[in-house]
Amino acid sequence: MLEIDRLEVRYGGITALRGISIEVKEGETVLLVGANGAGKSSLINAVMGLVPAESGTIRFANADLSSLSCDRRARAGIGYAPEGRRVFPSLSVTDNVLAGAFGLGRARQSEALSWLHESFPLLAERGNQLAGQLSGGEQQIVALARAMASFPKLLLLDEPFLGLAPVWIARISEAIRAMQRLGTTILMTEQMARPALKLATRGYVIRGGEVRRSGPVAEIRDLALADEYL
Amino acid sequence: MHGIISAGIIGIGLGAQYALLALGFTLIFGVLGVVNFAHGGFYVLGGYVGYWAVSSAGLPYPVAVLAAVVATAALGYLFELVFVERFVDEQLATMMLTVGLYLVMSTGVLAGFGPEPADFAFPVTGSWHGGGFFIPWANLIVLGVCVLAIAAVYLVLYRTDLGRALRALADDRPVARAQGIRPHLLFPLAFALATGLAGLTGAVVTPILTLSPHVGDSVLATSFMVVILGGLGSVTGSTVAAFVVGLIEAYSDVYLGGSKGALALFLLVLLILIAKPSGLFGREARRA
Amino acid sequence: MSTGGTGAARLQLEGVSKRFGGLQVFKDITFEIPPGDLLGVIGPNGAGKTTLINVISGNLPPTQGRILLGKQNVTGKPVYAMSRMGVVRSFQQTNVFRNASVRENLARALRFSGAEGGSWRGIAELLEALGLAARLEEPAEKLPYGLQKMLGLMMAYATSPKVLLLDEPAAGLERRERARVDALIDHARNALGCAVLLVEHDMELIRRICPRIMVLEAGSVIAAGAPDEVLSRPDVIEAYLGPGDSEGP
Amino acid sequence: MTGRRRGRLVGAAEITALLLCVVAFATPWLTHNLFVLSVINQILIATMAAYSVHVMLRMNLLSFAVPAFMAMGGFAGALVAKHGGTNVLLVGGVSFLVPALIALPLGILILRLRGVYFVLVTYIFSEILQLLLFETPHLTGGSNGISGIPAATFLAQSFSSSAAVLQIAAGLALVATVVTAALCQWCEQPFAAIDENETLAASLGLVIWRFKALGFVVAAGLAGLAGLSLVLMLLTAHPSSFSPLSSVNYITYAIVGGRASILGPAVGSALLVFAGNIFSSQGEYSPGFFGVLILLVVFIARGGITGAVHTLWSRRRKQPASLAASTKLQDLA
Amino acid sequence: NSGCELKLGMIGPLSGAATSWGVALRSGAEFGAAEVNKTGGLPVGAEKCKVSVVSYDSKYTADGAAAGANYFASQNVKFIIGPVGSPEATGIKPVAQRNGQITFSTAYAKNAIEPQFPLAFHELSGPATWAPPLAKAAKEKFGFQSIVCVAPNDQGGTDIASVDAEAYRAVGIKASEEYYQRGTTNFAPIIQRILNQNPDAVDTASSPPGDAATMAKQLREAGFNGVIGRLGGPGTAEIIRAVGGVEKLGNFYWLEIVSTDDPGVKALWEEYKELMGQPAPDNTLMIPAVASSRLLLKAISKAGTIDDAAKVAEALRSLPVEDKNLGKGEWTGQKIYGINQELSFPVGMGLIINGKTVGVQKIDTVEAR
Ligand SMILES: Nc1ncnc2c1ncn2[C@@H]1O[C@H](COP(=O)(O)OP(=O)(O)OP(=O)(O)O)[C@@H](O)[C@H]1O
Ligand SMILES: Nc1ncnc2c1ncn2[C@@H]1O[C@H](COP(=O)(O)OP(=O)(O)OP(=O)(O)O)[C@@H](O)[C@H]1O
Ligand SMILES: [Mg+2]
Ligand SMILES: [Mg+2]
Repeated sequence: MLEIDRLEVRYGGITALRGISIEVKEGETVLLVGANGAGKSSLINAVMGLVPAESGTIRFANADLSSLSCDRRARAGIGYAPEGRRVFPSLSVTDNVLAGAFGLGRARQSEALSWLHESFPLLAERGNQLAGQLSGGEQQIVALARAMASFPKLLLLDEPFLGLAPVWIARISEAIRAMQRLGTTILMTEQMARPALKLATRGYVIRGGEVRRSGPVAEIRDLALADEYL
Repeated sequence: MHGIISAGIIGIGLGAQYALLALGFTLIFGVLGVVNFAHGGFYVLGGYVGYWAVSSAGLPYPVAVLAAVVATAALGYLFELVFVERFVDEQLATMMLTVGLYLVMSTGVLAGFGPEPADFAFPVTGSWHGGGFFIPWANLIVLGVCVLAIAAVYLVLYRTDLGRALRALADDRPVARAQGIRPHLLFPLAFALATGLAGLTGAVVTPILTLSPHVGDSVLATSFMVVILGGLGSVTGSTVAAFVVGLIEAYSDVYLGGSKGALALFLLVLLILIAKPSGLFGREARRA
Repeated sequence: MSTGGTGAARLQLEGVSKRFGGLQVFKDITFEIPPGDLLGVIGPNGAGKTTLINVISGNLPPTQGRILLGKQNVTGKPVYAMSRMGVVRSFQQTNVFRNASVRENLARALRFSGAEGGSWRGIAELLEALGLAARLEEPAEKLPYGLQKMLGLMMAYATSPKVLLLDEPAAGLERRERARVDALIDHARNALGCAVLLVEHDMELIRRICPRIMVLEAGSVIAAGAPDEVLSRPDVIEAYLGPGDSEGP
Repeated sequence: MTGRRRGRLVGAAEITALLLCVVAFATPWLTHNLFVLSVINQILIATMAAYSVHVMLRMNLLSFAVPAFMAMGGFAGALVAKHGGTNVLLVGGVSFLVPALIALPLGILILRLRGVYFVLVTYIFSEILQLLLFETPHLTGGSNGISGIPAATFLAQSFSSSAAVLQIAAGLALVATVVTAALCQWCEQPFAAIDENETLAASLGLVIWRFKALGFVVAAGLAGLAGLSLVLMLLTAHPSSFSPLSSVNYITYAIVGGRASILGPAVGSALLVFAGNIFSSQGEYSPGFFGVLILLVVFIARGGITGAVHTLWSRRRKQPASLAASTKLQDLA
Repeated sequence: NSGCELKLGMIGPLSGAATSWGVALRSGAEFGAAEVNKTGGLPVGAEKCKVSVVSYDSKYTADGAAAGANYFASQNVKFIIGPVGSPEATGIKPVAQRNGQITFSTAYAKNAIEPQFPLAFHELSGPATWAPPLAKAAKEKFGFQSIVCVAPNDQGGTDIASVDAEAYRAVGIKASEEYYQRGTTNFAPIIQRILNQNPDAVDTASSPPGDAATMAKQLREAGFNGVIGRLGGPGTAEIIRAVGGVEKLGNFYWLEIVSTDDPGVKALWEEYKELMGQPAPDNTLMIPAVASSRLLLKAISKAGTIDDAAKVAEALRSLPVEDKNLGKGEWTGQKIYGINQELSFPVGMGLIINGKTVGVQKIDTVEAR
């Protein structure tokens, strides 16, 4: 579904990704772990098209993404929950979610909305509040719901558990599982490795912009929970 | 008593006119964050296109209004695409661009139509008289257009994907793009919508008042005042503020005279903003 | 290193409530933190923790109740006044001067607070420990998330506070860096004699460093006491920890 | 004041700005061309007014109140010259202080407003002041203004020729440059912090309103000096010289020049005032030419003229810049 | 000898709301210059000078006009037609005096010319000259007892409306003044305020043509049947159009700065078209500009210098006032301004009575001088 080949990303003088290669098969959930500054967000943003690739290729559903702009990629079926929430602060909660389902048509939109309301009752309760007024964790839910609202083929989640209470982590995990059951392919990063590992099928350990280890969750679990990968 | 009611009727008439004026301005300003100094220019251009269509092309007035909307919208679309788009996040730069555009536009109109007021008359004349009061028919028509346009803009902005997408783009462009929203398509469109509204206002209002190349100057100030007083980006807010300003203006002008009335109006607006620093309907979206 | 402790003060809340229009965020909160002490505050998302910090720091006025610093009533004072009296907060989302270098960020913290105790000397050691010393000249926006977070904490620290209000300082930090947060809090308590209020969702961190915690749920305190005791209460598990043991990173 | 970079020399921009005032002062010895003198005089006035905008822009506040403060300074100066004394120092002092003193209480009221709300309030303030001029004929001469103002004097010398008027303007501009540079230098960090993140600055203990008020007061004083020079140039204080919409001009000068450096106002004023004068002899198409010029400059020079030059410059000299940065490490601890 | 070139300057608003006045003035000056050039140039001493017109946009501001004077000084232009408005006149007087330049302003300001500025001339007579006879004539024609004079609240309004009102009072009419903020677009509230005073007549004084037209229209819409007057500016055509025709206008009188129905004046439009190859601008302000250009050129010729403004001014004062199209006039102003430098020709009063155009009558202003 997603093949990243020798991808390099630079910010001015800093090289964030040094020829990284990663593959995500259809229906898989792949977890990226690594220290702060390892380059996880850079990778996700490069797939989304928000930062340009210096070299290397990104293929999605057998098509080369490099010539596609960010919005084209989104419309090709990639959903995205950015690091640090970034909800649309002056839009209401409902409008935030519907913005995620932009251009799907009314029927699909209301379908998505009612599905998300079921998973996250908060969205229904606070539908008319401005998203910028929500608490940090509540915003995180909105950002996730927004990413899921278009029922994307590939879902990019950058630290979805950031700032969530344990009980909410469980709820979000449930929603992610529901996405998995729909056959969604997921690429995620997370510092809270333990709950994330429960969701993932495979994982990559990233360090200094390169892949250190990769394999099924069972194989990298210990590594991810230990300190060595730093 | 009679005087108070008459002044109220006048205030509502002014309010409708201001609301219509402010609408396009809110759209560009509240949604794209661009302070459009050329707003008055599009108003004047709308008036002149309408005038040209009626007097030179011989079109019926409603068609002329339509032509004005189309022409101003097209110009707005082009301008945003060519100039504003590159600077859309820099409020100061876009402001300067629109200042430049305004100067060019008003010179163009002056060169094309000359400095004298144009002979552009509203097709409907006369007033409705009743109970000792009167309302010019033209004002009633403007009120109708105003209500329709506000309803349309409100629906577009708050009930459609397009409106949502525009507001999302204004909040956070990269993330909005990552939802599949196309800024290069939508921003010019929004700009066109807004300038088209200014053109509509011009085509409808200038025949009631006057049409000359410089009637746009004061339009800008009024729209600006109404939009901010209402609270940034709030269509409801700017509509309410338009009628508030219209009524204050009517009463203060009638009871204090034109010059002192203007002073009273400005002082009141100043006081309102000091008491309510984010406008009548402003909502503080971001927090610590 | 400065001796700090001299200006230490106790933070006390008496029946503090906050409401936004129809929404009662929290009600009748009462607690105190003596100098050098640490109170952990946990609670589900939207419980009102950040709002509590906003109210104490002066970002928002309380609807009811009193806030005391030492013997002084500081209720409703503006943010800068609170900060100058030593009540300083960190932000849940990274909040630094993005266009300024790390050095300028810290220099601003030192200068704006006008604190006599604050000096480069006082923070140099900690800068090293937090991994910021090597990147002083970089613009803050180019730092990775973790370091931005550290910088934000460091700026609060650099004002030589008497009361430090930390809003999820460890969120988004990778495991090893969380230990640095521990170090910063220890430093604040021991070197400055700070009273610290810590909001955090990382139960490991809470267990590790908090002598006592308070659980906020739907705007009221449902439990308070030592972490082990509180975190094993069924109502806390129900409201906050959830059924599965998903806690910890 | 720990941690602030001490002992830093005044930058190249500040020196250049001062030099420009000196050159302006010397022009009467270089040329007798009245047009040149007149344009330079106008540029000096515009520069002072644009400084006023610049100071507020440093805090991310766009002020439309410049004409209002210019009017206060101009009328106060005119009244003093007519009824008090014509000494330049006296008249200049009054025209700086009167607007500055009025700005203080006003600032406390309106500086809570941010962004466009501030813009609107300052614009409205300009409108109010204009109307007040009309409504107070006994003090300000109403719509006719005050004419017959005696020429300014200094040490028994009277400045009435165009050359002398220009030199007074240059002297006032020099003072304005020094004041602006000193303020921007002294408040660089607070202003930058307010510009970028007010919430954070406040929570670090910065008394925001104090700096905003300081900036506003100084900006008002600077505008007052500009107003005075305008009045001295025309020997008339006339309401039409301070029309609310003229604030757009001063803002344009400041922004087109570039807001990053104190040279911005001077460069923007020089280019646009000069161009405006040239265009004015082109008849009714002059605003059009002016508009095209603004469009072009904004389109080509991102960040204003000085900003664009700076970008070009630092692109060429990347190496030395980063070297300079690393030498500053030593003032740590 | 083709070496001699004389540049006439024109300063006035060429942008902004008052553009049409500046354009009219410029056209007048250009016509005056063209006339002389057709005869082979202006004889100055032994030479024949080719006359050209250069213009400067003063933007209707004091500093714009001052800058223009300086610009012309640097171009060695000593003779200026204009400026137009009061702020411009205020701004240009001291500067032009300093630069040694003659100006011919049209401003209606109370101090448009002053004894301490001997180089400043006035192109046409001001309100203090024509308001008294016109007020008297209007009272005789329409017999109204009370009037409200409306104008903008700046100098361009107050300096005229207050004089008009005074003139009405002098003939026993109850007159009050109303000032509106310049830039007002909708006059409904002002009209309401005026109607609350229940006057017999309304004088739109020097309000800009567009404003006056809107006011006239809104007055009639509001059911006002009284007389509408306009002692101040041009713009009759706009008013008639806005109201929807002469019939709807009813009773209306206005000042024409020259007696436009005079055959001589009428001929000027034809001459202009013939000489310039295009129709003259639709603004009567051009006529005094033509007259003053002619007179100025004559004075330059008589003084025999194209550099010494003081000498030309001297010649100007001594010349008899006699214009090809306007007929006999005279230098006036001593009584009103304290200096006899106002170029006066008879003015006209236009009349529409009971919805019928009566035409423009010649009014002699001699009493006021
Ligand atoms: N906009 C930027 N400009 C310059 N450098 C950047 C920028 N964004 C990221 N970097 C650098 O790129 C590197 C990788 O950053 P990235 O954000 O991808 O890491 P990450 O693995 O997501 O870290 P975290 O866990 O903290 O989110 C870091 O060294 C960082 O400093
Ligand atoms: N300005 C506001 N207007 C209206 N409601 C608000 C405002 N600010 C916060 N709230 C509401 O108050 C509640 C408490 O928010 P707060 O940010 O304090 O929660 P929190 O405990 O910090 O949560 P989290 O752990 O998710 O950060 C939330 O439901 C939020 O939506
Ligand atoms: Mg990241
Ligand atoms: Mg929070």
